[in-house]
Amino acid sequence: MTDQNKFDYILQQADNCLILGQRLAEWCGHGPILEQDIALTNISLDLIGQARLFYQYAAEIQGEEKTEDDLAYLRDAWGFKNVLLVEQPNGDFGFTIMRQFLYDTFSCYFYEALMSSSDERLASIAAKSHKETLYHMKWSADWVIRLGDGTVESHNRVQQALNELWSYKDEIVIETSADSDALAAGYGVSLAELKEKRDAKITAVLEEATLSIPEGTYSHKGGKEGVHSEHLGYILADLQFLQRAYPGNEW
Amino acid sequence: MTDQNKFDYILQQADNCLILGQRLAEWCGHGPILEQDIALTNISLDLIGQARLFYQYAAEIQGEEKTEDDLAYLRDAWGFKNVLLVEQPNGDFGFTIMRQFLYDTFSCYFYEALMSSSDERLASIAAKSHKETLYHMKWSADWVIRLGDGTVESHNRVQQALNELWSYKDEIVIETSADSDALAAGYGVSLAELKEKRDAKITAVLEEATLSIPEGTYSHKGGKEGVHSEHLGYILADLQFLQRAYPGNEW
Amino acid sequence: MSTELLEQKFNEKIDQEVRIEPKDWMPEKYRKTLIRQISQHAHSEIVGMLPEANWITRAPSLRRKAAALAKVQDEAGHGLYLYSACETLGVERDDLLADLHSGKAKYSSIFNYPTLSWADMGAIGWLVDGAAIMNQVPLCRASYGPYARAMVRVCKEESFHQRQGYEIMLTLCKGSEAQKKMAQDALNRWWWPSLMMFGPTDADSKHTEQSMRWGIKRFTNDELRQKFVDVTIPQAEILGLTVPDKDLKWNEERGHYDFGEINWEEFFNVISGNGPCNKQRIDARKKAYDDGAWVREAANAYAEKKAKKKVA
Amino acid sequence: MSTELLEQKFNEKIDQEVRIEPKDWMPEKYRKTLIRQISQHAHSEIVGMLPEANWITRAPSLRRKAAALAKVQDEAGHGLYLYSACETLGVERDDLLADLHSGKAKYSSIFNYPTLSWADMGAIGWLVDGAAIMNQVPLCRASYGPYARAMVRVCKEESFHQRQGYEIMLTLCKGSEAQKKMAQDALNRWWWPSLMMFGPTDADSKHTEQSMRWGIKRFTNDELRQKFVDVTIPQAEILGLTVPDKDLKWNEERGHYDFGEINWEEFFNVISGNGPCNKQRIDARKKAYDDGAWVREAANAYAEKKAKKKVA
Repeated sequence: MTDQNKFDYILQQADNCLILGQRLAEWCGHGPILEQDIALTNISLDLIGQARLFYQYAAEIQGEEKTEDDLAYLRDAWGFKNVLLVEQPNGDFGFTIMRQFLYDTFSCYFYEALMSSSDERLASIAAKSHKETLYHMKWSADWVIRLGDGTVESHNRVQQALNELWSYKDEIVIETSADSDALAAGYGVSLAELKEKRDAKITAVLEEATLSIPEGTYSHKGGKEGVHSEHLGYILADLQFLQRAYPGNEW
Repeated sequence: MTDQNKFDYILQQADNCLILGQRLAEWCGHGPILEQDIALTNISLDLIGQARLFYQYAAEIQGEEKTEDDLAYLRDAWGFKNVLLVEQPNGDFGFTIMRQFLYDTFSCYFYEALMSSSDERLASIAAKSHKETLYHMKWSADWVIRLGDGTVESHNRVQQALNELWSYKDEIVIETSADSDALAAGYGVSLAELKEKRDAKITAVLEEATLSIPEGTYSHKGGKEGVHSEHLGYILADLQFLQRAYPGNEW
Repeated sequence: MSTELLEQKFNEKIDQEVRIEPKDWMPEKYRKTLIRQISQHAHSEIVGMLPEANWITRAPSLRRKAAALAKVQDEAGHGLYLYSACETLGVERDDLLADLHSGKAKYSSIFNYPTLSWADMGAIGWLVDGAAIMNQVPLCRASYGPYARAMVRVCKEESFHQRQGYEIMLTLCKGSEAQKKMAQDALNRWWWPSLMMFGPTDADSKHTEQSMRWGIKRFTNDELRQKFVDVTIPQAEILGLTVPDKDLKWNEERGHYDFGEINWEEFFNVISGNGPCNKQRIDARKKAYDDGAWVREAANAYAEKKAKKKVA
Repeated sequence: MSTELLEQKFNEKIDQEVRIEPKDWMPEKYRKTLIRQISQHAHSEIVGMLPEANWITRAPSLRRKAAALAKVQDEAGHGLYLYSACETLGVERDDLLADLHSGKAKYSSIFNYPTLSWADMGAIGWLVDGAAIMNQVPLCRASYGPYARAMVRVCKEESFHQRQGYEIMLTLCKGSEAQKKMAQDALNRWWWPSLMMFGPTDADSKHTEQSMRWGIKRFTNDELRQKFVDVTIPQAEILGLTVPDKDLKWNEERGHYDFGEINWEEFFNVISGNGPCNKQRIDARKKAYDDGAWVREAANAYAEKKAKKKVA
């Protein structure tokens, strides 16, 4: 391993992309409107694509001749570094939208900042991903507004989703040692700066959506350190099954 | 392998027990009444116990020094011989009850007949299992009656379950070559005779339950030959995950 | 103009292979047949998403996962084009969906079979998309303009899917014993249903003659089926797989493969609702639609609010 | 008899360790305290089913799957005894459940932690059941008869569970590197929450004094916690696992292990609803109850019909 910290830092985001992409893929064929089924699948596809770029780079840093698939398919649950937010079950469309919005408002500013990374490879992945994420954030924010300011039922549903997800939104901007080392080393992103922009965006969109901002300040955490919810094990049982059942094959 | 046909014959029932036991285990902690949560878990436990006795015997016949766990955890979906009935998702409590009733009315008469098997080991497993199954059938039949003749809602729910499951009830009494060879060889059970008793029991209970017997005669099949529904893959992904992820370990 | 004159002009256009466009006069039966055929095709695309979506979360590599997502997304896209083509004939998507959910409208019976292993993703691409292309390529020349144009886009993507599916099979067949077994098992299960995709034999096909007259069908069921067999058998040979038909052999005289009798009882059973997954598929579609009602209502309510604000 | 006289006789019984039975007079506060304590214990049993039920479908061998089913079934059984003991104090199970669902009644906070690997099934048996037994064994001598008798049955089964859990850990620790890692990871996550199971320090424990006076608590929280640590450390040593406490060491003088400061902020956070799984657990219980409403109604309706027929 040439740089353990960079490896960990990259996996954090790679795992966020993979797990959220996997969750969105569960919607495929089951969306509320055909156009939105396509949008959900499209975002899933973008996220899997981002995950691949990160895993490929991480595998190179690891230097053990492993591949993107080794990292995605052969790590145990405790090795995954994604935040708890992205492993939450889909719930209804409103819940999925709110989870997406709380993720997109992170990832969009994250990639924006990562484009200035001292690591050129990271900067280039960020540039590609940022474009995609701009579209994702526009889509999820539009839907938060549409549902929040739609009918009484949609308002209540998306407010409920917001209440439930509120304590999961900050883990992603709480620094781990990988985050602070990455910042210090010049290839990482300042989560403190990011959080300010992000919070402003969240507040603006929620206000336009006529939603009430929950009061709680408690934040669930653990995912970035490999301590997950009970959901992740089931996600990985499906995701990894074939690779586990038939090890060492080409697919 | 000393006797391929006997091996296949035993797996049919072993797999029925395992997969239905697994489905019932999903209820654990989620039952509608604490006493019935216990009953569901208890039946699941009995079924897993029966599966173990059959797998142990099958592994001996196979003669490759394999264990019950090799048979349960390391076969692929197409190697499983359970009927489609037992892999159907739990649905609501009424659906689970009806699925159980349609299985118990088979297994009870199956074990009753298998007690006269020329194979002493099978006869003895059957004797033990028959006692358990008598209790299961009493429980599921009582609940079919209670729900069928309970409220309008419960009647409709359990009628709906009956309608949906009707085309899954006969695969289990349609002879495969393993069934007919087993009967000819003297260690198997006559499914034709069994079906008569079973149908009479089903009719009697459904009548007492004030349920309408569906008219359809079409029967889904495939499970006994390894052609399953899409559900089995997901069942096995969970069931087998640890053994697949960490092969060759003791647990 | 009298109806007879209109009909005569319509028939002349058909004969001269001039495209019929939405605003052109057309016989009511032509319109109805087109709605039935196009909507059935659209429904097939969206129901057809389900068996493949079933393996996305379990795709064995990230590359395959991405490809599977892209493929199913394409199918949703095809559904969109085709519903749009249908709407040019004066029906609403919601009404078409209602017919799908009630069972009044059909979709391709092939999607009532389950996807039981990863190899099914290969077999579906290779065989099912392969058969679909055979059926669909001639429709790029269909007499109704919006339909023909939709089919051009559909066919382009379908042949990409077909190659992708074949490549999955190829990878499996070059792989481990278990992978080869998986591939053979998939071929065993999908072969006959794929042949059934061309519909009943010409003798039993009730719509063929009129549809061919109208230029919305270009070859008979049996012609297309034969073509599919002739193209596919050599592909199976390259894979090293055995086609599950003991009567299959090259007929030097005909210059075609002879093949065994299709189990029409199974075919009609599946069509009439007794396929392995009919209920599961329609339930999934209905659930998606019903669970989405509040979302569609919210979107409409919001759009109305916005429109009002603009006026005010 | 005057209330004072009744209270005096009650206190005499307590002092003489004579059991109080349902029909005996008892102070209202004693009754309320018992209802709170016993129902909290009953709720802990049924909420406690959930984290372990989470691994039944994924148990790594049939033997372990059967044992896990049996164990969770036992917990449901304990729930039943304890609800019944509570009902002898004049409350209904449904009312107790309503308090659980509304958040008014508590359950053991330990069950708000997730089970993340198979090793958690070992760690829960070993540590959580181990700690529970420390708490519960003295309650077999509780002053209230039905409670004491229920606890005798509970404790007998719990110590079986505890040995079973330890044996799971032992198997893992004798196993592969991955298994050992799994076991250590489980110990890391469950150690401190297990120590928290004994409740706040004696200085902060508001109910202790009165409950000890009434014979429904026999040792203080800190006494029990020390005993648990003293018993458990040698067991961890046999497993070859490292207890995640850098301050842990044997104190020759005290004849006890010294151990580090508990993170009371986490403790109170979890109690107040912010544990990793509080919402998930209560939602699961509520869903089971709500989804079961029609079943309970049907059972009642049927029982009434039957009763009427008997009368007629």
